[in-house]
Amino acid sequence: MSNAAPQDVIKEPSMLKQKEMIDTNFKSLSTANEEGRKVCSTFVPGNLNELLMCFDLVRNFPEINALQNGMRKKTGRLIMEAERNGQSEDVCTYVKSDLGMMLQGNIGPTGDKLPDPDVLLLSYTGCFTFMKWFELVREHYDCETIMLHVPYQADGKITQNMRDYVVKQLKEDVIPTLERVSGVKFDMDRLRQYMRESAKAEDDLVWILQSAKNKPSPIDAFFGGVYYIGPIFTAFRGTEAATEYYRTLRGEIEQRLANGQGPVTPEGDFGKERFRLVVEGTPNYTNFREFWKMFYDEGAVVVASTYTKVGGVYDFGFRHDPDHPIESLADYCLGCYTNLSLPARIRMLCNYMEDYQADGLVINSVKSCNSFSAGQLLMLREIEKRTGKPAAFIETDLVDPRYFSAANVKNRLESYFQMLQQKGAIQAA
Amino acid sequence: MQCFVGIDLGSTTTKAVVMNEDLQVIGRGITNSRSNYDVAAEVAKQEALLNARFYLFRHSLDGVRALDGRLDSFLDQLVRDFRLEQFLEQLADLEQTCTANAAPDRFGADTAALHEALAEIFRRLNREAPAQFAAGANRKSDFFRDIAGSRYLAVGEEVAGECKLPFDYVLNVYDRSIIDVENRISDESLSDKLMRALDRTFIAFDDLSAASDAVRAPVKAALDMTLEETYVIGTGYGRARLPFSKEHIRSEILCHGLGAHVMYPDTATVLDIGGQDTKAIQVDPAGIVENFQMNDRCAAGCGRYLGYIADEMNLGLHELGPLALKSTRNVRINSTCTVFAGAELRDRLSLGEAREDILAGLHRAIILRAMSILSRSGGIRDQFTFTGGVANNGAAVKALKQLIKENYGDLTINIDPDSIYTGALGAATFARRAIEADAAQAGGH
Amino acid sequence: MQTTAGIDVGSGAIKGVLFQSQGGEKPEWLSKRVERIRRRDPMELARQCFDEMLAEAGLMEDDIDYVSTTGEGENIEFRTGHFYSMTTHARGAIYLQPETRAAMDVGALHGRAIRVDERGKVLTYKMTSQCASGSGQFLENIARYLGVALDEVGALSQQADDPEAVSSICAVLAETDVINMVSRGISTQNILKGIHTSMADRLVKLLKSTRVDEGVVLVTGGLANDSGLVATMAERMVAQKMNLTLQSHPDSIYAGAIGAALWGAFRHQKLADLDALPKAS
Amino acid sequence: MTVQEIVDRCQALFDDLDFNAVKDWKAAEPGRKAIGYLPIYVPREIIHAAGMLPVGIFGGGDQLEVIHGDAYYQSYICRIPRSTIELGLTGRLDSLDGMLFPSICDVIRNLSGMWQLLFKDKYVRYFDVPQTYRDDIAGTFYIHELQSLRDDLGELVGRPISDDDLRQSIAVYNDNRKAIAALYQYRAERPWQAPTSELYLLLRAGMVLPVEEHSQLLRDYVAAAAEEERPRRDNCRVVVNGVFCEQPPLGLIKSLELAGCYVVDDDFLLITRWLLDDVPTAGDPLENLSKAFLHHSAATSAKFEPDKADKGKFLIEQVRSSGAEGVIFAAPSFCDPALLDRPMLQEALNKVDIPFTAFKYAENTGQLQAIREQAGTFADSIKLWSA
Ligand SMILES: Nc1ncnc2c1ncn2[C@@H]1O[C@H](COP(=O)(O)OP(=O)(O)O)[C@@H](O)[C@H]1O
Ligand SMILES: Nc1ncnc2c1ncn2[C@@H]1O[C@H](COP(=O)(O)OP(=O)(O)O)[C@@H](O)[C@H]1O
Ligand code: SF4
Ligand code: SF4
Ligand code: SF4
Repeated sequence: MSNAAPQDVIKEPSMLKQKEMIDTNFKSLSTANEEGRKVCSTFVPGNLNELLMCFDLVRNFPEINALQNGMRKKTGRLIMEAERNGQSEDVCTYVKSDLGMMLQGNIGPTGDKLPDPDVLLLSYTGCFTFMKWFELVREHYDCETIMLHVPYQADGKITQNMRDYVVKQLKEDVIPTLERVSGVKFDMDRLRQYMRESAKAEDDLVWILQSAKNKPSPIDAFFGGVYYIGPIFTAFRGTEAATEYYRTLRGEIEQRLANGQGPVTPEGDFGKERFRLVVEGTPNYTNFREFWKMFYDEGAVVVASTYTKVGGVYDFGFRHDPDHPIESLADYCLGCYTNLSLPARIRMLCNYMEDYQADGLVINSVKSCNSFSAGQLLMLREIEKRTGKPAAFIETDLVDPRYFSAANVKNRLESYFQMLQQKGAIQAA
Repeated sequence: MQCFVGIDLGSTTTKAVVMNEDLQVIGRGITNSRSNYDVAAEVAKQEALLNARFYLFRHSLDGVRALDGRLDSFLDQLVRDFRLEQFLEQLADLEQTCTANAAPDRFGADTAALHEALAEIFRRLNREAPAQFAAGANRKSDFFRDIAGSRYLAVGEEVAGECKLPFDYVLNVYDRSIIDVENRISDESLSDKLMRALDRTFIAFDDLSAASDAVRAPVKAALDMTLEETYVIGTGYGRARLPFSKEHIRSEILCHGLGAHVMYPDTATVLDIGGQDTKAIQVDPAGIVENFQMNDRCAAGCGRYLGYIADEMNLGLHELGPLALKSTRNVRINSTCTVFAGAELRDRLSLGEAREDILAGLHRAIILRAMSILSRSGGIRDQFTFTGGVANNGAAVKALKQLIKENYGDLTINIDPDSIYTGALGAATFARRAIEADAAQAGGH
Repeated sequence: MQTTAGIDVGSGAIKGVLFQSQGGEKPEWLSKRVERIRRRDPMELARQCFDEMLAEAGLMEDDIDYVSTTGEGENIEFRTGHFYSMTTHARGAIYLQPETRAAMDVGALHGRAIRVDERGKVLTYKMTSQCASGSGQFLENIARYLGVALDEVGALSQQADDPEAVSSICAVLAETDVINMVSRGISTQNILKGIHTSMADRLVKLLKSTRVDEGVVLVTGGLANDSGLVATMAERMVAQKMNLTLQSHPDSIYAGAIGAALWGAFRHQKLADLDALPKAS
Repeated sequence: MTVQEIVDRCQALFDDLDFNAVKDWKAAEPGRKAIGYLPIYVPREIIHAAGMLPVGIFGGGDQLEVIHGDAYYQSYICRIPRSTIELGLTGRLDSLDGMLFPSICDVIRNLSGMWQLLFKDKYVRYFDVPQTYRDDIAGTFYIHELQSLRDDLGELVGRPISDDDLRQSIAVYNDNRKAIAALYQYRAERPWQAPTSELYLLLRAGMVLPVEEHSQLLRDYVAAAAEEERPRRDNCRVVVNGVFCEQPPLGLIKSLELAGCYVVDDDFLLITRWLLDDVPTAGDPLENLSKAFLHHSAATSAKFEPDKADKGKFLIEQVRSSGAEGVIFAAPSFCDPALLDRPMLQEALNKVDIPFTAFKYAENTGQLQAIREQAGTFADSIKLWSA
């Protein structure tokens, strides 16, 4: 029942390390304005973290603030605040919780004040809403806005024209503007060095996510995955801290594998692995634990997810490349998950279903995100058709608590798991 | 005898099915869902068990020559008389509760007048009751809440007018009382009530009074037979709140799929439109669910919508379909928001459209939504089975058949008059299977 | 001096008033009526309401200079002119409380926040959307389900000690939510307060988006009679540090009709000045 | 032709969800091809230059029963993609040989992929346009995209599209833009003579008729309208903004007028007025199209505004030049671009004291009461309080 004593969450060293990294970053954000360090706000998909570090810019990620606020159950109020100030009920709630936070004094999720940005780097990857988001933020701060337009991979490939366009923007617009804003001269070698670090962490990340191919899987690649991607999708890609974090995490998972253990859940070890699932779509952050519990209570483990690819798709070979730094940044931006065409997304999911020996697919469709959601029902059909495996469709939101109906979600999941079980029983017989 | 019971606690109605060992349905019961889920489940089950008794009566009276070949009409009369007895009992309870609730702290100086008005209202209600349960009578519904409610309001308005008492008072007293009344389970035994009903029946069939003993004995015997509730399974919207352990609960999707399969073994696609949800289910040849889709978090276009419309038009639910079937013109209706249904209706009426045409448009709108959900679940395959309360509605069925033909061609469409019990039937089947599985396991070891 | 009638055809009730005024200034009441529609024909009811008012004031139809309708009354054939609801509620609110800077009209199906200036001019407004969650109709259904008379709702809600939030945004699903609450033994007081809270949140949000920032907010429409809702809205406004005073008025339900009658007089005066009077009826 | 005859013709084209006009055009000459496009902007000049008929697909309106389309979309996504899919799945778009999905928002973007999957034998292209505006960066990219569309279409018709073909098509569209500008001018001056419901139907006719014929029809209308004296109402004058993608039902457009508002400028079917000036016919045609796009095109929510100070400028200029008294923001429900842009535009209007009102609609909105009420209140307040 809901009033059961909260359980002590078991913390592994990697978790503690990550928590420390996040806290430090929020702290450094909170003092940036006073200490005269320049701040850049930017988005996760297609972020240019290594490049920003070259200009000593402190990186602030509005999406991360929104999701952290969501996990701390603060977004309901923030969203209402934005709506009271004229935002529509219909639009992306990431935007609204960010605007709501700004309206309420820009106090970040950890309670630390967030700084006023000196520059908005609008890398417009995989979503049109980003564009409006920073236009709205710009209304509040009189600061420079850099638009990096990343074309869409409509035909499932990166053409030379697209790459040239992005590279040119980087060289002739983004870098010169950042030099001007930060007062720091661009140094290509510094960039190369950061990118070398990135590639190391990326190798480990891929190993970690692919460990789910084992039976039982030692990780949950969605609910757990959300934590694993934290550092590399944000302010830490390219830092030694990130490299170290992924090394530690990999060690822990190697140990779990050796012990034949399943994933760690907030309530301790996972029980028997009954269903292996692939998840498409984003998490729900306001009821993250509750949602996860609906899975692990039934023995359902997520073995692969697309959400862990929004900040970069690394498992098909792409790495940040110190030998072609600007070009590889362009390819990175162009290659993020939501910049892929629908057919490409479907192919990717079908591969996951097969490679990770999944029993089914769960799509969590969120109201906020048209970039993810528009077309998911066709994806569902196609994937069912191609793999012969049943799929479930759930509707929630990223950070709007009004759109999480526990009873509704549970009803669907319960029916879905009972159905998988019945099917499994028949197949076994 | 061993009985397997399935209970489907829906958002508007609660259904129960009783099955014997041979997977034969021997009883069905239905009641309106209400705030006390246990009561709803209990009442539905009692009703199903009662229905099972009638099934037994039929068997035991089959050979009784004294009935002169009029067994069917005799039993029908008995059912009506029994319903009347039940109704009168609850009406008496309602009167008592209303009178108690018409207290001076709320109604002050008007209390005495209100008491008089109540007495008059119930006098009239009691007087008209037998006619409502006469053969061929047209009742608004079969649930006490609905019958008593609609008649109380009508009679109440008259009486309030005559007594120059605000109608709101009369209404309020009823509103305060009905929850309590419907959440009380009668403590009178079934057989006492049945015996009284039997007396009534013999009055109607006075020429058979000589046969009285020949009839009473087998009825008594059937009444005395124990119906053992061997295994009970609950399902439906409210299943999680049933006082059952986890093994005794099944998802409503699985139950609807299996129920439809049991009724029509060749079913491939099932559509269920209930009070606040619409489900499209694909099942395999063994009755196992392969895929399903439900409406999202908006209850537009579900059964309750029809309820609002019926209320708005001051009609019974079962009168809507027939009226809509009289339509001669197409009216396109796009919004199926349940709450705005009334406004939409008024809007259209004020534009001069005919009631039946609007109604037909509304039914088509509901079915259009269902068609989308079906399409989302993978489309309609042969055979198609339509279940849930709305399957009782002829206009909805007509619209559905038309749309299926337009979009999928000629398919076999199954609609059972008892389709509202599909979920409960599935649950009862699961109950029967659970015992089999237990037995198989026991045997295997 | 004009004698004018205002008739507000709502989705829940018909409201009518008769006034005597000078071009809408210095108005004097002649009569007022409110009639719940309860499935009757609103157009007939409007006529009946008009006739009864005339009888009460001892006037003939010809004595009325201008009959204005508002709400859904565009189709009433005996009207002289029609004004839209927010125009009339704004004017009505200023009549009832001259300090009003925003009217919050809460009726059977819609909520509207209307920012006005001291002359009754609408500055900005915001309405609830197509989805009927949290409307008066919904509250009425719940109250009936709980066996509570409408005029008791307010007092009960104010006795709540542990309000239970309604989670569904859909009015239909919320009804089921409420049944669930009853089944869990939540008290009527706490349920009502929970509903009031979710309604108040929506309404305050509307209000805030009109950017009214000081002065009196007058609740108009049928739910102005619901002291529980008004109190809850006031609480929410305090919680959000809004520098506004929320008030209700015993005649709030007539605000639309009053505004219609006064604008009618204003219009009549203007037309008379222009010598372009249309014939009444 | 009389006004009524012209309007009836347009209404019939509008009501025809089977696109018979396109079928007839194709049947008139064997081998003709037609290409559909969604809102808001594609360079129709290139399609025209290939000898194809460009066909604007603007959803299904309120007369289409959407059954299969709904199966592909959650309730919190706007209506236009689902009715478009419905049109496709029910065979109503079979006369089209290809579809262009312009870069407008994530919904249409993803729809391009869905189309690839659902209609495998058709030419499908997502048409990306730059969101940055430097000729040497964005221009280069855009000219490449134009060129690749030109190559694709050339391949589809089996002959390359020459520069001269393109120049000639640019001229034809320049002429069409002129005719439309004249119509808008006429309406702004005498809105009771050219009601917006009629203007709208005329524009919609341009989505299925050959452009030359359409230009003539527009001119005929203006000429015919000037012949008739129509009753003038005591209405206020407004600009409608936000209707650039999913279309409001015709009843809604009529309701605005009934509720007391004359629309004097708008952003309906923006493609017809996207390029603001004549595109030069001399020189490199693709470069000319690119320059027109980058430097002389309409502002809309689907475009990035590089300079904060320019936000809302375009709209304010529309109000000023049409002599409007206010702005009505009408946006499709769940339309992120329009709804996110709205507060910024409103802020800009506030600064210059232009009154506005706002509401949402869907292409199949049946209940217009609430909309009439909002527009009516807006009109009331302008009328009662105007000096
Ligand atoms: N006799 C009838 N005629 C027409 N419609 C009916 C009838 N009985 C029930 N219904 C419809 O069925 C709905 C209830 O269906 P049901 O399957 O029992 O729903 P649930 O399982 O959600 O309670 C009602 O809302 C009503 O619209
Ligand atoms: N005392 C009261 N307490 C709560 N609600 C009330 C009370 N009196 C009237 N109402 C509500 O007011 C509504 C009617 O308000 P009104 O402004 O007339 O609406 P409309 O103009 O839409 O008809 C009814 O739905 C009713 O629920
Ligand atoms: S729409 Fe999706 S990708 Fe875009 S900002 Fe919102 S959540 Fe992020
Ligand atoms: S109130 Fe109407 S539109 Fe809103 S969620 Fe409920 S049924 Fe749907
Ligand atoms: S209506 Fe808006 S959200 Fe929908 S497709 Fe068009 S631009 Fe995109």
